[in-house]
Amino acid sequence: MTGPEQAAAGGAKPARVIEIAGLNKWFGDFHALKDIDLTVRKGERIVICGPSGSGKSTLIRCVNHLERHEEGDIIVNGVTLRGDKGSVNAVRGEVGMVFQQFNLFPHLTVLENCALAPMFARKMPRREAEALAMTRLERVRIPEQARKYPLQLSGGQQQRVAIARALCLRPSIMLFDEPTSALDPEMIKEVLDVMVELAEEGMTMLCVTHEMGFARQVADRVVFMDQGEIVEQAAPEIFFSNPRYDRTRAFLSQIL
Amino acid sequence: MTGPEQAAAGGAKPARVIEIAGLNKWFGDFHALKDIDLTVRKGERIVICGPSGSGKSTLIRCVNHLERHEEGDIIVNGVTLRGDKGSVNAVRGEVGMVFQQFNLFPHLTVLENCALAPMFARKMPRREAEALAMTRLERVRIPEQARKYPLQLSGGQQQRVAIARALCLRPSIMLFDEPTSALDPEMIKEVLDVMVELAEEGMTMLCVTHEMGFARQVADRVVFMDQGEIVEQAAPEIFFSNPRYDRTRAFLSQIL
Amino acid sequence: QSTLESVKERGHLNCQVGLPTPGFYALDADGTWSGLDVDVCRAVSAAIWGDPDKVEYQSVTSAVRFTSLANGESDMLARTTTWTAVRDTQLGLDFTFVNFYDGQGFLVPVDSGITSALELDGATICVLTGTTTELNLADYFRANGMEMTPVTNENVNVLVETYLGGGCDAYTNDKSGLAARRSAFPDPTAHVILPQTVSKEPLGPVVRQGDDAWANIVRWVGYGMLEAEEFGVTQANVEEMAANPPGPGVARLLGVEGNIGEGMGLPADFMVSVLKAVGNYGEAYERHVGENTPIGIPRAGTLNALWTQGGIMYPPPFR
Amino acid sequence: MAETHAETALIFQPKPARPAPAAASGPVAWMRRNLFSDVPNALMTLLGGYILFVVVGAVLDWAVFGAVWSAESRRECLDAVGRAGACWPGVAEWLPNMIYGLYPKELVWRVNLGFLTLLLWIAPLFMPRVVSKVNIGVSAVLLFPFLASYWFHGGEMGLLWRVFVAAGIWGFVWVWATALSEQFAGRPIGQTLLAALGAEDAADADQRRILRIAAALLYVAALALTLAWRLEEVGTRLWGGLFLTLVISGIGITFSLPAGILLALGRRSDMPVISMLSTAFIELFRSVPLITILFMFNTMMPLFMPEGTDVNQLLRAIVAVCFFAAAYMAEVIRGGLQAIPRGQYEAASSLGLGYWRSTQLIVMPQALRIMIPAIVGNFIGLFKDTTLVSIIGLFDLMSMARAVGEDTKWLGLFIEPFFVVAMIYFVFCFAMSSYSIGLEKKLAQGRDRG
Amino acid sequence: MAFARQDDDARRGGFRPGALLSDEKTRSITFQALTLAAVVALFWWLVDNTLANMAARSMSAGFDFLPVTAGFGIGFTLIEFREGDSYWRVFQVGVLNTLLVAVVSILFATVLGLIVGLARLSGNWIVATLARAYVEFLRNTPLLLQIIAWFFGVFNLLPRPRDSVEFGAFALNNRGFYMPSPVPEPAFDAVLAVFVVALGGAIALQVWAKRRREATGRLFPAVRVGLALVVLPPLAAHLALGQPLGWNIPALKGFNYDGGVSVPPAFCALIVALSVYTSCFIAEIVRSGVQSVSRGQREAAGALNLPNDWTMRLIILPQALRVIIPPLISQYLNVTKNSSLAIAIGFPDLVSVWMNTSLNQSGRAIPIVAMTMAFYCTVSLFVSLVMNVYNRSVQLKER
Ligand SMILES: Nc1ncnc2c1ncn2[C@@H]1O[C@H](COP(=O)(O)OP(=O)(O)OP(=O)(O)O)[C@@H](O)[C@H]1O
Ligand SMILES: Nc1ncnc2c1ncn2[C@@H]1O[C@H](COP(=O)(O)OP(=O)(O)OP(=O)(O)O)[C@@H](O)[C@H]1O
Ligand SMILES: [Mg+2]
Ligand SMILES: [Mg+2]
Repeated sequence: MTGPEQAAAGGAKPARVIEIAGLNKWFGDFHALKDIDLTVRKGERIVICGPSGSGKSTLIRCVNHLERHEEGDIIVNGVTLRGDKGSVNAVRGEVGMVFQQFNLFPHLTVLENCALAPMFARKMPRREAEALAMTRLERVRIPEQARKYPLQLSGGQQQRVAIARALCLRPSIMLFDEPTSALDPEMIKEVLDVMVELAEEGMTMLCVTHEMGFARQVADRVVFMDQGEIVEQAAPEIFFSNPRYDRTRAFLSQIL
Repeated sequence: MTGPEQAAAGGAKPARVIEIAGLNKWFGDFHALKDIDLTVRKGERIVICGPSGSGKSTLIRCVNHLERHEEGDIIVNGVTLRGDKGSVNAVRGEVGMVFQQFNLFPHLTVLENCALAPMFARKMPRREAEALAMTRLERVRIPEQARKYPLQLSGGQQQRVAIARALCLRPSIMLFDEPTSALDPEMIKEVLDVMVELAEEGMTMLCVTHEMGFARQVADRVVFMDQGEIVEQAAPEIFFSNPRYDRTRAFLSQIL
Repeated sequence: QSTLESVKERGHLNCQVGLPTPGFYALDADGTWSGLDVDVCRAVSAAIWGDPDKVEYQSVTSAVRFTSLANGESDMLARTTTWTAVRDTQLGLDFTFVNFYDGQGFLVPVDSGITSALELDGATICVLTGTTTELNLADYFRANGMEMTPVTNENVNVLVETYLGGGCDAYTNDKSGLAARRSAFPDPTAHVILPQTVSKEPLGPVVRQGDDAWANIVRWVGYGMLEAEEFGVTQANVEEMAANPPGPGVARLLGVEGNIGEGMGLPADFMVSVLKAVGNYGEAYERHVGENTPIGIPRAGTLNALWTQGGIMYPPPFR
Repeated sequence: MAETHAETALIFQPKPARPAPAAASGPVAWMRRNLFSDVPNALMTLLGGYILFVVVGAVLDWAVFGAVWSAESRRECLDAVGRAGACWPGVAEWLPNMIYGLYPKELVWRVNLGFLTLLLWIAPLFMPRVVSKVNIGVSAVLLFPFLASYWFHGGEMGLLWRVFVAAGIWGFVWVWATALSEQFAGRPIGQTLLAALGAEDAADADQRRILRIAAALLYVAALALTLAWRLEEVGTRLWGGLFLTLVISGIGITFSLPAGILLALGRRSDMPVISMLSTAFIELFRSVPLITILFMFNTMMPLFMPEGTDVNQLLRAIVAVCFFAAAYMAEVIRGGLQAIPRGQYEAASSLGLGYWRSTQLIVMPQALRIMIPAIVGNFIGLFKDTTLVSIIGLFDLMSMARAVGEDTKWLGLFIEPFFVVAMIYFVFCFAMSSYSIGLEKKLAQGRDRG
Repeated sequence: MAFARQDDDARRGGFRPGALLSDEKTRSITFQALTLAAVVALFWWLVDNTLANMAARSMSAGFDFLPVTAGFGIGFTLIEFREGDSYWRVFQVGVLNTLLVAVVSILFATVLGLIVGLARLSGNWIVATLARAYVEFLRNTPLLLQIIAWFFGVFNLLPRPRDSVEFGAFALNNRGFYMPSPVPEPAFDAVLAVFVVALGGAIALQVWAKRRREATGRLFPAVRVGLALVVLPPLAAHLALGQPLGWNIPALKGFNYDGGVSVPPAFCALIVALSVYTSCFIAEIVRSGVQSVSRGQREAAGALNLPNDWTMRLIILPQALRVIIPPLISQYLNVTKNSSLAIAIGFPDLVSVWMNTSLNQSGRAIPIVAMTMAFYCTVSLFVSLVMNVYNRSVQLKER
């Protein structure tokens, strides 16, 4: 199997920010993740794809402990996730997450949505938190919507707010779980644009997505999963033109 | 403006099955459709595209009177839509419609979904209606699912059932309102395939979609709408390679 | 249409009683009604048809008893209803006769040391709601310049249970009810009925106002039972008496002489049927509330005794 | 899409699933997780256990260990244990009355037969291969009451009543014929019948004619049966106990569904007059307590009717309960209607179905299905609320329990009967609510695939 | 085509404007008119019958009985009531008693329901099971039975006045619950003043703490300090001024306790029964409300590393409340209606003193029933009004 080392760019290798080894996860009796090994280096952009139900979401949700794993190790920025408050908080402070369904807080304004975590998780004064939130909103190009409520925005705008909100914790890693699949086609691009920019600024990203254009454009590595396993991972050029496994080929032929 | 006449294939022109003239529609104070003129000839395949909120859905929903229009004429197969029971029923008998959200009836089996309209709108005996429904289900290639309930099917299968259901009324015109945008990427193709076949069989189709591949492949004419108006309409070769208006170009650049 | 006609047409008498109450309208596990008031219903039925069982008993809460009579649902009301001026004149009702003279009293525990109702100042008192008892209680305390807190309920059992549990210092009700209840206490001797009678409670059957003929029937059936007692006519000897009446009084009463019954639209010998069915008043009394029943209210020397025996039961003459 | 793959593909072999690690199974682990996960939890567990022990213990002491099981009168009970233990013989003696009221003992079989018929009527609903369940259910609601009403009441039958009773008999025969045909022959009764007549290959129209004639013949036979039928009359005054409670709530429930549907549709109607009238009715009956409605109907309905009309007291109570229940049901159903997505209406009309057709075929089935738990909840509420008819003097379960304590023999015995009544209500209501919870779960599953 | 357009214009002019739907519309108007006529006719018929019947039975329907002396006593009143007072006064007493029962039960039921609802969500199996048993048992038996059960099972078994359970100045016996009532002396005003100032200070403290948190991000235990501020200084002042507040302490006198304020056992039983019964329904509402906040919201808060207590306060509660409040209010209405069952244990609520006793004593069925229903309708209309305002204020701002 193509190791992550091969996929990463050459030269002095950047530090490993996520290390997943021997990860196993069950939902009741259902074996959802099977012996997952994955290493992500600083600044790497990884796209995870695979058929529905293959465990993509579960995998990245394990990374910030939204799901508890039963076996194996997850080490994020040197902190081993153990399920105790200390390690979980430490990891969550480093990892921002964007969901498919946005999950904005509908009863708070856009600005409050963004300033919430800095104020209450980071104990930042309100003024500072709001200033920070505004810079992040500018970064996703919707500062003018700051006073509106989420449900007053279009889907694309909502997802950009969600990205801004995640960025407000100043994370070093961003996780995206199908950020564009609840969006109208027109809005996909505006969200992808923001993500591309983020990638270009050097953010470490782990992104579950079906947008193969995006994968080709920014991914350092594409990870293909099926039935709770990583089937193969490779740089996008190789992955798209010359996948090794029949399963991957079948998947690609359907989706492209 | 490129008239519909130019877009239609040459030779003796087939009959006009839909004629829309001077159509205006308001939602309260909001002017949703502005002076729409559109003629569709028998066997024509028309794709309508445009940004969100431009009135595409409203337009095709006017055609089978799901929305009542305030001004202008809609003539379908020679019947003028007036809002009275007679003309509405006559038109709805000629026009099948497929929705973005499928709108299958979850409490009925697939077969019952399809046989419903023939039995109750056409007063067909149950046996005949079910036989008809089976032929339509075969046409969309899921006869084996006839006894299942819609929610037991995948999205793509559901949408194909919806198409079969609409076909059971033996309509001469089919309307599609973004039939693939609620689907997972994997399933889009199976639905488009069915639609392509339908087109090849010579069904008159009016289709709102963002699938430009589909438009290129089957459309006789692409209609581009913005802010409640038809901005331009042209054969796909011309539309995609050489749109006239900057608005169209902007749109195409975003979506392709 | 007169009430008598519609009753005959219907084929049975709609007679209203209260919720089951021992002695006056008791219901047993077999579903039969019995009691002093029930006997009035039976007597009227017997007077009309010669059959005491053509009665449909309507057991109605006291809250709706008068409306239920006034709106024509029942033909008569034979339940312990106190005859008062307001009821007689303002509710569209007519009282016919008194079949039981009662009076309100108090029941207290012996160990409370209370011996007179006048010692009850400041007490908490259990009282049935929706009846004249409630008004009498208020009147009595007002008249004697005393205070009290009423604990009300429309369910006697609830009140009794409250009283037994000490939820009130005294339980007030018509004395007939007090005696009956006390008999069912775990220890009846631990409770005593105070000597005072704080109200007049003439109880008797009621009919709708405006049909005097019907009122007469009910009234004279009742008086007939009293008259029969006075003459010594009983359930056992009525046939014999009718065959050879010992005197003109009995003869008139039993319809052998005169046409009193026909004048009321009844058979001439209606009293024979009545007496065969329920006996005279004294027999009915002893059967349902007399000393040999669990209720155990002695009659001799009380208001309910015949006038000839020191009571005030004084039927107008049958002539 | 047209890219060529350089090498032949490897075959992907998914790893077999492993069972979850057994760290957390077995009773000890379960207790540790659910009862003693930390100190406050352990304390709560102990406290909860203690409460359970004390309450259950006290009830058992009174109702079982300290109780008197045989006695002739309450006096004997009191002499034996005082008031520390229950006195059951009185309740036992009155139990038939608590169930059937004053219904003549020798005719009680008619009540039993009535309820047995109901059970038989709905039994096919539990047969796996029967498909006409909806029709059977509807017939139970619409036809059974006629049959039952005659069974219970008896007496002289008017022509109209005869017609309906015959319909009831007809329905019962149809239900079982359908059930048997579908369960064992696997096809609708019509086809079985045609097969038996050898008319399977006749033209459609002929087949329909044959079926219609068969149905008519059956009806005529049923009607003929009613001619010979005369049961002794049992006036409603004699109805009582659990039987009466079931009759009142049963009728209330049955009536409330269709009436509630109409009111809910009325309230949502585009026609202002209809919607205003429906709203006024619903709001009026929802805002006052049932007991005042009962009072009102009990005392005032005879005044509302023309002089001389005799409205049975039970009927008045039933009308009051029906109005009340319909108003509540209307709101429940309105909730269900609102939950149906607009797309369903649109799909139905784009298929050419009209307002009543789509209401009947598309909207109502779904709305009712979503609201089944709420509807059952409503039923439970109604069933409990019928206790209030005791306050206007109907001899329902509650009043019968009260009558025990007024029996000269058992004077004052009233906690025990109430206890039994509470248990009866609990069993009925709990059964219904468990059923609805089960149904809710099943419905929730139905929403997913598989 | 241009020609066709003109033609169309002309046609449109001819049909102006609602004419297109003429047949649908006229049909609906006819139908409505017919319905209205039928309803009016029905009403007219009913009223006519009623008047005729009442005349025939010489019953009177007027309200002229209201000033007449009612002549019975009422065991528990909020306003002064003597045996000689009028029916109108009885009505007022009944209304106030009903409202009192409703308000007090609502308070208790809400607290209890909240606790039980959260207990049902508890991770402790026995707690969750007990809570479930509590809910299932109580909501599946008729309230009427429960009221009686509470009255006899508990309040009637309490000791007699002479053996009352006394805790300090409070006393509990089977005549009721007795509490001391305060009798302030003049110097007490000073204590009150201190209390008011302290209260102001505490509020200011909350504001200051919030400002500081927003300015610096640091937290301050404002609630605890504020409580101390409210309690301690007034207490000190009270002691310093020589305790200038007397208490009218209930004491056994004659048959009963006298002095202080008291509530009768019927009231206690009614309150407890209503609260407990309603709390089951509230518990279920609370449970489903909390569960209705989508898991995504919790996960988003978790991913943002919000501490649990703040997640509850800032994210879950505000959204759960939106779901909880409407059914909660309708439960409150139910409490008001259910308080009419007070009749079963003789607590003098509106239905008991008005529709039962007064109706029976005066025989005026129609005005009495009408007034009772009018009262309940008023309450319900008022509550729905408040409800609508609330719903509008919490509605999520959407596109
Ligand atoms: N909370 C849960 N309980 C039980 N099973 C779960 C749960 N969450 C996920 N699963 C199961 O685990 C498997 C993997 O789920 P996951 O959501 O990770 O898939 P995915 O690859 O993200 O799919 P999709 O593309 O549909 O989002 C699926 O079979 C799913 O049914
Ligand atoms: N029922 C309605 N009431 C009020 N406004 C409406 C209604 N339906 C649609 N609109 C408005 O009319 C405009 C056109 O809507 P329409 O649904 O036709 O757009 P569309 O082109 O189909 O958009 P999309 O691609 O998002 O489906 C939008 O601005 C929309 O907000
Ligand atoms: Mg996923
Ligand atoms: Mg649309």
